[in-house]
Amino acid sequence: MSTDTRADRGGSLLARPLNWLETQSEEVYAYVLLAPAFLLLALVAFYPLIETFRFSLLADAVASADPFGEFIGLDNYVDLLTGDTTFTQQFISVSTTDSFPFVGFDAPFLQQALFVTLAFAILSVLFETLIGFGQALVLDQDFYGRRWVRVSIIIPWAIPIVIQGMIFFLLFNPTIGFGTEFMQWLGVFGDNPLSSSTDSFMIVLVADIWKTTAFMALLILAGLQSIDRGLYDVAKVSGASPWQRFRYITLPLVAPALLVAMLFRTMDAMRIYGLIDATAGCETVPSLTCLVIIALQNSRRWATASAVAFLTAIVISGFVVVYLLALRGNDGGVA
Amino acid sequence: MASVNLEGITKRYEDVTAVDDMTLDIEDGEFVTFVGPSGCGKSTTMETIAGLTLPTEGTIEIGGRDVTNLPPKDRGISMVFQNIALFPHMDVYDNISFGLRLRKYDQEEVDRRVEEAADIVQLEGMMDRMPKEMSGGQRQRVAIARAIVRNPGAFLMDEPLANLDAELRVHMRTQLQRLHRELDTTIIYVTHDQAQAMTMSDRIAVINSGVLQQVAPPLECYNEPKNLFVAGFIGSPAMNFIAGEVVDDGFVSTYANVDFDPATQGVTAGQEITVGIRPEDIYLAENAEKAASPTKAFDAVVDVIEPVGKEVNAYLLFDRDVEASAEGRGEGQLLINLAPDTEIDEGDDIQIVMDRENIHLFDQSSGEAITHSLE
Amino acid sequence: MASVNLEGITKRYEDVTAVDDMTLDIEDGEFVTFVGPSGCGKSTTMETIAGLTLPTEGTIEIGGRDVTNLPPKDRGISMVFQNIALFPHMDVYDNISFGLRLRKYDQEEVDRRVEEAADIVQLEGMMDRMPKEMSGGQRQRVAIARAIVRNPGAFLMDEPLANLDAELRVHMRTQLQRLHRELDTTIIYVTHDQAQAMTMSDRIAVINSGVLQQVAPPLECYNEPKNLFVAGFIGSPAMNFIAGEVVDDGFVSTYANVDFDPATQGVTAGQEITVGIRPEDIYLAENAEKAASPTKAFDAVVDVIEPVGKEVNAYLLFDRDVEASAEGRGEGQLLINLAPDTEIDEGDDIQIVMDRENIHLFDQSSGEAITHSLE
Amino acid sequence: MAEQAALDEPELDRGLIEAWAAKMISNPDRAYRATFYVATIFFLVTTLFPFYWLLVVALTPRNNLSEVGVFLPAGFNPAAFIEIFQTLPFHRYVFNSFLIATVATVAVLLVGSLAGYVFGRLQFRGRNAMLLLVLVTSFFPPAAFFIPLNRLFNTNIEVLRPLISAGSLYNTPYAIFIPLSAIFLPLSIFILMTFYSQIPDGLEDAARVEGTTRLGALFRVIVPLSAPGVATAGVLTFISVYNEYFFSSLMTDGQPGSWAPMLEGILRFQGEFEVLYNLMAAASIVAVLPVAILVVVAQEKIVSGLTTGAVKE
Amino acid sequence: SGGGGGGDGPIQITMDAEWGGISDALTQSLYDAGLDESIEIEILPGDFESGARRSEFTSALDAGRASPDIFMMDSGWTIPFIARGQLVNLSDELSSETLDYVQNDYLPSAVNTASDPESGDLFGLPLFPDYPVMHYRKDLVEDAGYDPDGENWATEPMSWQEFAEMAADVWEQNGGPGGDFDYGFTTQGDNYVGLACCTFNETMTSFGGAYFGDHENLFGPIGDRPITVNEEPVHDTIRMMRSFMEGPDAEYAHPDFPQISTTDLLSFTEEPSREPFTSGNAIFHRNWPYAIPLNLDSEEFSAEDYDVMPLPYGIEAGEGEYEGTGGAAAPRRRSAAGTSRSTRTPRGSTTAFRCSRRSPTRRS
Ligand SMILES: Nc1ncnc2c1ncn2[C@@H]1O[C@H](COP(=O)(O)OP(=O)(O)OP(=O)(O)O)[C@@H](O)[C@H]1O
Ligand SMILES: Nc1ncnc2c1ncn2[C@@H]1O[C@H](COP(=O)(O)OP(=O)(O)OP(=O)(O)O)[C@@H](O)[C@H]1O
Ligand SMILES: [Mg+2]
Ligand SMILES: [Mg+2]
Repeated sequence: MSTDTRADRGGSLLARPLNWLETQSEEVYAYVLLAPAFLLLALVAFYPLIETFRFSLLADAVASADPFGEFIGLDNYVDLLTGDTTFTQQFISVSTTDSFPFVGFDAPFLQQALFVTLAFAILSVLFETLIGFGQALVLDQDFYGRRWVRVSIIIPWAIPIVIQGMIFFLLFNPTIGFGTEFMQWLGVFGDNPLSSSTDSFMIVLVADIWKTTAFMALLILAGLQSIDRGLYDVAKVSGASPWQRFRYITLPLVAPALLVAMLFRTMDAMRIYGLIDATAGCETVPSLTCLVIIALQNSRRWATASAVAFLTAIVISGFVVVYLLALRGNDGGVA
Repeated sequence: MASVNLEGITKRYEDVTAVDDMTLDIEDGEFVTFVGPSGCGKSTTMETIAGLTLPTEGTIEIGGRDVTNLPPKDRGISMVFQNIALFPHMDVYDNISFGLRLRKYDQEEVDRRVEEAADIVQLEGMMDRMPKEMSGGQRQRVAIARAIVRNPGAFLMDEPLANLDAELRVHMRTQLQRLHRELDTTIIYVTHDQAQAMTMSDRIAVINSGVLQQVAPPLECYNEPKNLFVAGFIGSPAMNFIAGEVVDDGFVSTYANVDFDPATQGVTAGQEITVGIRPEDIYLAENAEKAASPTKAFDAVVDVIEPVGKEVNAYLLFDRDVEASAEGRGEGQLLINLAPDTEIDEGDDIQIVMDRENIHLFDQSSGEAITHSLE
Repeated sequence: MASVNLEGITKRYEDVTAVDDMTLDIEDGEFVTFVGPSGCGKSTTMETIAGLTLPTEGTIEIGGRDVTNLPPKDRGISMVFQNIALFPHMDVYDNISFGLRLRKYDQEEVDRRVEEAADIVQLEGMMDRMPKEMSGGQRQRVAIARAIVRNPGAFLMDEPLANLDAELRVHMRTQLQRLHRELDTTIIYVTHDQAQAMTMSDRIAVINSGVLQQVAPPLECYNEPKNLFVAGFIGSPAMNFIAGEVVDDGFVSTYANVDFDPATQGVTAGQEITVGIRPEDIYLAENAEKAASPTKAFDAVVDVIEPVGKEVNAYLLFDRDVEASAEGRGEGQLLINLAPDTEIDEGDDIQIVMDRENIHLFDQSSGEAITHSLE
Repeated sequence: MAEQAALDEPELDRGLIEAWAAKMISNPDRAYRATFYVATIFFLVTTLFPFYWLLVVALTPRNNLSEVGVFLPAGFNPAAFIEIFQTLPFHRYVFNSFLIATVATVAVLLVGSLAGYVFGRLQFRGRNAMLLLVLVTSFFPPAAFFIPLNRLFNTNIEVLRPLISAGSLYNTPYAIFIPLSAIFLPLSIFILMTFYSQIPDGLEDAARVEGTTRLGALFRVIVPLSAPGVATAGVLTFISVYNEYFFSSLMTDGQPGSWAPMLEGILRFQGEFEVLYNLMAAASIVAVLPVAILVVVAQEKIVSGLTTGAVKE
Repeated sequence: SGGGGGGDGPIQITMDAEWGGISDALTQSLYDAGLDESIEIEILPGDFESGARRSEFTSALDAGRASPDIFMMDSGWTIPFIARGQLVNLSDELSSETLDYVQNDYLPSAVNTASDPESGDLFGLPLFPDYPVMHYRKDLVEDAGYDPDGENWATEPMSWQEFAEMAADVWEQNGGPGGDFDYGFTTQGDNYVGLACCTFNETMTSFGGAYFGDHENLFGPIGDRPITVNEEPVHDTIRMMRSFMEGPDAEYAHPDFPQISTTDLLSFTEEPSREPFTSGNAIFHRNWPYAIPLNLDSEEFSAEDYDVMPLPYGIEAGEGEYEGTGGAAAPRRRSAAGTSRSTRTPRGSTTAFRCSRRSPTRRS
């Protein structure tokens, strides 16, 4: 009888290594498949990071061809943490009508940046998650013209940060945009929002929410769409109201995607720079990454810049731990 | 607890009519089983009753209330799904207690009921397993427990025991019957297991291609099938059919002629009929006395012998010339049940008699039953 | 086409041993059915053979080749999954032809084979349905077609007929047997349907809690169960058990004493035994002559009567004082089969005899069978 | 008996908001649709307005910018959309970014799929540590990679000479898409990991028994069934790379022929003194078009319940 | 040749982006000026923004990149490059004739910024300077009763005091804050590099203030200079600016100066501040000469209604405590020169001038 003799037809070049792979243990298999990713990361991420860490242990050498001086251990970090490092630009709010809450003008730059970064990250991720979830729920429905609504909601994410910054810069530019008047009419902003730290912070926040909510919406939508529709039938028959279906089925099942989205949004928000640069400027709303850039570009204090980068990473890793704990226990979870 | 009334329910998918003008009244506390070939519309009917799918036409009443447009949660039902559909993110306890927690029962009550349900389905000690760590049968039992843990007006159960072994199945059957008795709940049940259908149901609803064929108590369906379809579908192994024609003093067919008085049976000479006789109503001629009213003996040849434990199925040919069809029983083939100790071999020539009392006649063109006994 | 040899296969999950040191040789072309209670490890064994899960210990050979570490695709098998597992993004045709297309069969050949397979499972004309547009039984048939469309060395089928109606099941059974014969393929089969297990298999492998209990031809398992578990598991309704003790001239128990010569049966006086007798081996005293070698008559009370079409199950109590246990048969309870026309009512006092020829004795402590007949 | 059972099952508990909604509108279905439309319109307005305003700015002649309105441009100058191609080969910049983003997206999805599959579906020692390592990359501001990468990609690597004329990666598309692929890889790995992990094991098993390798099962079954996730990861990566500026501007000299990215082109409209806002706006709108088209195509893949009914369990 | 591997390729010159448009003409003029035509020239447009250009060169040099061979710097950031030894010492490379020409005929302050402060060696060639000027609406000023031509506004700077009072008066006569003009005066007050280098710096200097005391400290040594921003003249400058924006009565404002603008200044860089002027919304406007042609093109006023004058001064030149302070704003020594890493330095200075609209560096 014509029995199955064709299993090993593997003529293609790939077939042989693939077949070899199949016979390996799960562990070997995993490592082999991870190799391309780690190769890429090693070249472009791990190697530079190790270098950067090495740089952060060296002294700045502003005035010599080699930007790095002798080995000084953790001094750069110590100086940063004790506020001994001074930057060419310090956080100043020239508007006298307000001052930034919690951190004064004279606070060390790192402290200011830390405050701005954390406040921004928490607020932006919070709002983006809520709004993004709302958008995703809308996009999850079946309705006429859905594809266009989807595109519309995703559009902000497709606009480059610089342009997004430009839009909001122009909107709040006193002679061009109507944003300031509108906000004043709402009783929120002072005269020159773009030079007031508080107002600028809000502008940056809103601009970021406007843009990156789409990111959350897109990812959450994908999560929603992957849920087995049959489970809703079961829940309905079990007596679940729409809210309960959301609470007990949708939310837990979309949680992995949601957490991934939030995790990366948080990390991204904590590295905010481009948007600030394009609207209010790093001087008005300094973030941790602003510090890195200032040290990197304005004064060629690359060792200090490296140290700030690592401090930023440490702060971010603190947040990430929270997510990892949340992801634990989830399918495909981390820890 | 709740009557269920279907009135002219039709469900059409694009090019398939899954349920066709079904009208069915299920009484409060009744146990009705839907049976029918694969794809005949059983699950679709269930889903319509549950409110998971809206009927294209027709109305549904549960407990006397028109629920056609009510969402499932307000219909007071619970359901075991054919595809099991456990919540993959919840462990067994959470799956079972889902409906209770939705209703904010207090913890103690939830625990008590879950324990009880787990006990019924014999899943004690598995409370914190996740669905994907369980075997097929275990999952199915969780699904059953999830349905019975609540006390709704009606249970809908779509093949709840398909993946369970015989012993568990018998156990579950008993338990479901007990539940049914104790809670006096209406149960609508789908099964492909004839034994289940027979033993559990108050009535059986036989469906074919979306059309209701007969709704009657199990034995009535068995003994007095309304038409050829029901006759062939109910009973396993299935009834034997012989195509024939009514003559003045009985019927004739290529292989078997039986004499009876057409007048008393409501047939007329010349009518094309199909004769139906169940395997257990055919006896070896030597045991003719076991038949209540044996016919004359016919010759037959033993084609295949199939022992099934407590009995033996023998496939007979009326004639050595009949070609044994590879599948099912063709014209001129018969299946009979024999005691396991009967001394008989494949190829033997034997003589058989039928029990006139259990010979069914069907009109060949309409398929409708004419009589269920020639006595 | 290929023998399958399991050698000391053990599969442990974190805290469950799903398969425990299983050694089993399946011959080329043999049809072996795995039976056992839900969760006993049938599917796990199948998955191990298929290479979907690696055994914790042990080796597997297929066609004489050690395949323990070979991926599924190189094992020359095909499988019907208990959970069906159709590719939801492919229509029926694509699902069925998936394996063929992977192997780059030419289009014509693919078409021909798919058509043939669809024909066997009676799914003609459904080729472009998506899985979610089909009924449970239809999906299962697609899964079967997907497996049989290839001609592998061995088929693994995990409850392939669970969702099919009786008629289709018989049809599929015949088809599978035909395939088995024609292709001479090894088939490993899981079913909870005793009739399937009995009629189709060359041998039945009875598994309990991951441990192989008995591997033998169906009738041997039925007639000579190796231990209490097999005796109780094979046969539906199940065997009746009576706990007793061997005395000098037979055994005694609370309700029934039978005399025999312990010496000829390899038991000794004082040994604790369990007596097993199948329902069909108990007769009403008035029919005692039907028994090959009737015992003396015992008194009993009819507790429940359950008609199941061609026969009637009667639950008896040895004694009016015995409390009928709600589930299963407790001590002092018996189930017997009666002809449907037997005139008997619940509550009747009756007399029964057992057929000594079919009385099984088991050692109570080890559960091992001692004898299968007292003659 | 019957009554008691009825008591057994209390009224479904209604939340506060729900009770309110139920009271407010007797027909919940209509209320639901109404909320839905209100939400949709609200989201549409809020997301589209700034974009619309960008169009208003683009259409406003350069010197009228201060008179630009909320809804209407001050003047009407569609010529800006032509001017952007005359002033610069802006299409070339867009092409550069489009090509680089496409290649990077394909690379990321491919490499990310392998890694996502491993992390999502396999158990092996060191999984968590390696996953963390992937994540660590994202802790750092992109600037942290810059100095070493700048040195690396400007190094003359003799081996590369036959391939790349200059011998270094500077001013080649590789210098852009290699680091960008790596930088956006972790996100994709995580996204794909979550989606791949949710595909029922049974389907992979079935594919493997049918004769695929595990990788075959990945690409024939798992990936198609994770289409929403894959499409999303693809869209996110594409947009990120397409719009990236930091690396891409530093790895080229800004010439369109040197693979300078789209944003570089847009920024060319910005002098130190004179900023041609209208041209920048017009250019951005043009630059968004390819992405919009991509999203239209990709969203077709974001469909619901792909795996519904796949397995009975 | 100098750069890593620049041997066979063309000489690459990075200017700012505006030069990109005239690269062909520029190349041709270099050949016309005697450059060997076998030497290929490629003009690369650098970033528009000075800071971005600086970091681009910093990282290019750090990575040892082959290009560019010549690039354009801003006077504000020549010194670090010189100090790091990353530039070619032109004093060693150029002929003495050329050196003499540069050192004698070029504006001395411009040459200074292109030389090593310690050795005096030349590392770059000055290209062009930039002066801030006060753009104003002559028609309105005249309508208000002033006589710019008669008072020689075009050449004689006035003091900030005089200017402010005059501006306030003109503004007032046109309706003041709520009237036809939103601003009497616009300048750049945003928190950006232009404020530090120029707008604020020039005003502060004209009041006698300084960042680091005397002029010689401007180029270092970093970290070792007197910090002098916390002194009276600097305070005065800031308080004056506050008065301009919020009026003399505002907190910390200088009581002697009137309000001539609004706090919008705080968000203005060059373009946003010019915009209201060009569109007829401001009367006075501080900006670079680049704004002149733009203003001349304005549809809101005709060319003869518009003029420019030097920036006002705080105190008389030389009265300040520090060297180089006081008086009207000095030219911003912008774009000090292409600094060559190649020995073959083209003499493109005048050609560049002819092709672009900037004023030449040479004393005229
Ligand atoms: N992933 C897992 N983790 C832990 N336990 C498991 C897992 N998979 C299966 N088991 C357990 O292993 C045992 C054997 O499971 P298996 O699926 O082989 O049973 P089965 O004989 O096929 O049962 P059924 O007839 O119910 O399908 C069961 O007790 C089950 O709970
Ligand atoms: N979504 C759908 N689109 C099109 N046809 C469908 C759809 N769902 C079900 N059908 C068809 O409707 C018919 C009835 O299906 P149903 O599931 O009710 O059958 P069933 O009686 O439950 O069968 P089974 O015993 O196999 O589960 C079948 O022919 C099926 O193919
Ligand atoms: Mg069904
Ligand atoms: Mg199983």
